[in-house]
Amino acid sequence: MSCDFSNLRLDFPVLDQHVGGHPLVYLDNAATTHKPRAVIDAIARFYERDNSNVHRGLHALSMRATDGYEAARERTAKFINASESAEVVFTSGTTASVNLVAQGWARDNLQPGDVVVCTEMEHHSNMVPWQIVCQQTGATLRYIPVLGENAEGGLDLAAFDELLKEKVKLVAFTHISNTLGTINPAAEICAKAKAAGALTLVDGAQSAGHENVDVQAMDCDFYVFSGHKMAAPTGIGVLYGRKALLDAMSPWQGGGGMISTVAYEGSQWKPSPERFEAGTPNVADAIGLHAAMDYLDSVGRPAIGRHESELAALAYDALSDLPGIRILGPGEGQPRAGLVSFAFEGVHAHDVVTFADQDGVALRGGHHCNQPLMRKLGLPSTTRASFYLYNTPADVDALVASIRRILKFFGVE
Amino acid sequence: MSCDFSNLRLDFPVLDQHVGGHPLVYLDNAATTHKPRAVIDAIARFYERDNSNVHRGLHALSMRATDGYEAARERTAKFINASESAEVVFTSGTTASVNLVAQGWARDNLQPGDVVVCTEMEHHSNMVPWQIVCQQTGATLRYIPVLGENAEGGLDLAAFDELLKEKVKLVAFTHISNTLGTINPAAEICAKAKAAGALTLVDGAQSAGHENVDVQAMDCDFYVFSGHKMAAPTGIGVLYGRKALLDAMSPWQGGGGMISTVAYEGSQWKPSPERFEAGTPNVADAIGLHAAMDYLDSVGRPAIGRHESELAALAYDALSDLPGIRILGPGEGQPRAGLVSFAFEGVHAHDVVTFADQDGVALRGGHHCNQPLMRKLGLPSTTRASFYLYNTPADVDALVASIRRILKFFGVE
Amino acid sequence: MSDLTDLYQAVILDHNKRPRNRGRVPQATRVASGDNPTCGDNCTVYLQMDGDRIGKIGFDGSGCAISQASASLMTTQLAGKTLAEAEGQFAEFRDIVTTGKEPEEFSEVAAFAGVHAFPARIKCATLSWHAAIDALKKPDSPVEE
Amino acid sequence: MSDLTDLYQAVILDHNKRPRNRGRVPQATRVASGDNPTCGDNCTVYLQMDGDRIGKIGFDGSGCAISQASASLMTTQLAGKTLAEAEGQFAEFRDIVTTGKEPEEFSEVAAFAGVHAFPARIKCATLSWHAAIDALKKPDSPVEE
Ligand SMILES: Cc1ncc(COP(=O)(O)O)c(C=O)c1O
Ligand SMILES: Cc1ncc(COP(=O)(O)O)c(C=O)c1O
Repeated sequence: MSCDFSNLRLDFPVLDQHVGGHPLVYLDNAATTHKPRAVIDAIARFYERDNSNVHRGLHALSMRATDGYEAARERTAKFINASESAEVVFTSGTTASVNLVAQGWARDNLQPGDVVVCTEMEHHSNMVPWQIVCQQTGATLRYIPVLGENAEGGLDLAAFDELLKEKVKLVAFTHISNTLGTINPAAEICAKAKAAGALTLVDGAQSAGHENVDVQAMDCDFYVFSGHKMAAPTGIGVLYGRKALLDAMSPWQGGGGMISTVAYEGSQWKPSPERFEAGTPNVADAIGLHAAMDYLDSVGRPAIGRHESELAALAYDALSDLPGIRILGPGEGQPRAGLVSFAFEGVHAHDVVTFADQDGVALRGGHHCNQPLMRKLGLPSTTRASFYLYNTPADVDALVASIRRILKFFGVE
Repeated sequence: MSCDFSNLRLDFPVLDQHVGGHPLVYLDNAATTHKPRAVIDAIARFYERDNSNVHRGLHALSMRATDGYEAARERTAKFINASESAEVVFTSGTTASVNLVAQGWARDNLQPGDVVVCTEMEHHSNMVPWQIVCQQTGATLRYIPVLGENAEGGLDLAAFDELLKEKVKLVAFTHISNTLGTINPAAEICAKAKAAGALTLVDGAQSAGHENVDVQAMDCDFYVFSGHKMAAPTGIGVLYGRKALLDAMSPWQGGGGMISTVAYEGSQWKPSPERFEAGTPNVADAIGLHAAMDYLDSVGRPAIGRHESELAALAYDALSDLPGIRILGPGEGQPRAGLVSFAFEGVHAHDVVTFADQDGVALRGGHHCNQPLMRKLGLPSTTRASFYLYNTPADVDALVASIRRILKFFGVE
Repeated sequence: MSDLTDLYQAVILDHNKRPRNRGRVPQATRVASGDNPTCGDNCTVYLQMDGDRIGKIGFDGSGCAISQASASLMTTQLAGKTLAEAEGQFAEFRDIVTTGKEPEEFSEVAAFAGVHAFPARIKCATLSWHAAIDALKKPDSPVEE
Repeated sequence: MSDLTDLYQAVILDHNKRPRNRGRVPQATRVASGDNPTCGDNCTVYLQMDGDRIGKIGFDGSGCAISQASASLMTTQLAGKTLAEAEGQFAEFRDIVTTGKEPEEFSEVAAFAGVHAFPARIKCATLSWHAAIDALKKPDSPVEE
């Protein structure tokens, strides 16, 4: 391994604290990740040295702020291997990016009879926007089913082939499931969709900061992600889109910065990316995102992904031994991203989370913004442990020890 | 005066630098303001201590992050005297807030024959969203004219009375003009609109951080503003709306956090403010906004407004003496917000800005996101000096000295 | 774990393990549901009235130990009560879970005093009570299966 | 202000004050416009062709001293040129304003070398050249008044 992960914890100031008298063991990374000192400092430095509005200014600070903002765009293009930086639109997050495509592309291009395909394992943020736009346009939303009573079989790609016989205009799916830990075959799904004449949107919220992403190799049309889930600040996200598609789309928001001419009678838009960035952008957090990308790549994303998957496998093995447990997603030895979701007969996830918190272990309990999947699996909720580069095998031990104590308290073990 | 403004500069780290060999004189505050140490630290502190996702978490950090985020909402409600914190929706800025109302309210409620009224002095961000929604719905957009060849007469309220005889559904206008420095009679305009049965949206981008704002006394239906123009971070803004109106509006974005139930077949929404905050919110910058509000109120907003207006009056008087100058907006002795926009025959604004920058004076030159007004006034662009609490009379002297040198260089003076 | 044993008192663990009055009431004439969208908990309360008093009461739904135990205990507290009496008891219960102050007379509901130290869990404790009061306020009408 | 006098050389100030070939060409057969939405500058170039060479050339529009002087100088440079020649001159000009390196043979366009130190102003210097090349690439057709 090129990097000693056991020291990375020191780069993240927030981890240096106690909760409930115990050192913090933060295992809620699929919800949001922590920020290294380098990112926190980059934001502060911007406000201390270069703060200014961008694009429309000719004074020194404004030019520095513009350069910093556009450098962040170029860095992002490189991070996902976009063919040019004009394919990178900054948004406030994954959710905003999906809504932008739903309202800016789908609303103009769908009609009754058309089909949008997403999956049963989508996060609400990549499901509700399609429900809304289908209702607005009369198009139909279909779902690729998940297989297995614990969704261990992943997506039913044979069913997907069937769905593609309809008039599918768009396939929107998650690269990595935040609830199951499933890693979907993104390139294969994109290829099938393309062959059927459909566009593709890949929800990269759980993949962008965890593995090398190459949007050209994946051959998707849109790829969306959030900064805060990859060591960057809250409030910044990305929409990648093919340039020709973006330039043909309607703006989602009107306002300063996105227009080429405005008259009282009507207006004309700039090309992408400006067309989609109305108003003053979130300059400081774009610069924070830049610092996060540099940090992650200094560690190495493939190594990060391997490290997380190793921790998830450790957790999976230890948790499997517990009585009455149901673990969702990929089975033993199957590829799994860095998270494990599980449920016990007789002990509710929220009680687990409250107890674990007293041991200093931060977990998430609930539907993980995937209510329909929970309903299908017959679970009101699960407990989820999700890992990032700063977690260690000792964190897995703390998790398992805490869960054992809880089961004992509730008389299950 | 309750506060010694000459020391406030020390609270803003960015001001402690030289540009072109001169101490920075930052007069581009209408574009964006700088952040005091207290705000920069609040953001860093959040990432160093409490960083977590909000709302759906039961572990210690998540509860702290949720408390911090909701405390920011309550602080904002108090800042503008909203009657409850559920009337405060966090957005990414003024532009997003306006678009949210345009798409969430106007798109559902306008039809052919209906009229939206805005003003000839609107920023593109409070004009283009109405152009778009009027095109979508068949409604008509009308403008309250500005009076005078330098717009010194403000809004033509008699013409407004005439416009109100049509089927006006909404009046959207700026509280303070970012181009002219005009302070519009917001309460009077809201009262007239209300009497005619129209809703009102007040663009508070230039007022929120500069005077006490009381949305109940103003009696508006919506009030929108940006954090970055009032000492707070980029990427955070506010939509205030009356609760009953918000609860009757369609969500603008679908996604996590804004739903009450999701099924594969369709979904139901939470009430406001959650309905309008899909996805992970910009927690850190909301907390930064909170710190900015505390900072501004520790100085006192009425004092800040007076201080800026005094600086603008000083600048107005000194600039008036220069040959061939046209100063836009309120005439001598008239009430004026803290900015002055001006143009010279024979010297273009961009040349002025480039020269002033070499003297360390940061100005803005251009159309200030108000192209149609510029066209009406027959100016391609103006130079704008805009003040904030950390500026001083010495900054005005530096401005005037720099302008004099420029005129000399171009052979005008 | 002193805080936690306060939160998960024996009474609560017991009601969670062996809930009283769980399940729908066959001849129910009033029903109401509540849910907590943040965590996915939900609760339905069924009433069969006896004049203006609750005759039979039952509940259904899923949630954490706090919400399940609270629903179970609620049914034992409200059986036989009028709307006004039920509202009085709910007010007292809400007081206990938000302030932690124990009731003057001994009552099993005192077990919920520990909840106040976990503000995020207060909603869990009051969910079923809200549903019960909602149901009580409705007119009688046959409840569909 | 040494940088600035580099930027605003005498040549530039002179062309800004007394622009050459300002105004539309009465018998123009080709026209093209460009604008810089960021700052609001705009420029329209009119051509009257003489075979494949520019016969008469004029410009219109508004902008800063750099863009006005550049447009004026551009008209003096391109009069009589073919498209290929004009493109060659534009390439050389672009080189000067982006790198600051002076041309080998003396030419008035050398005055624009100072622009490279002000990257935000490069677009101002090239705006009229882009419009001229665009116009040159069009077919002849009567230009409406
Ligand atoms: C009056 C006015 N309205 C709206 C805006 C847009 O604000 P933002 O760019 O923060 O969305 C601005 C500032 O640019 C403004 O001055
Ligand atoms: C797979 C997936 N998609 C979308 C989202 C939404 O991201 P955000 O809340 O940052 O908009 C999340 C995280 O919440 C996620 O895990």
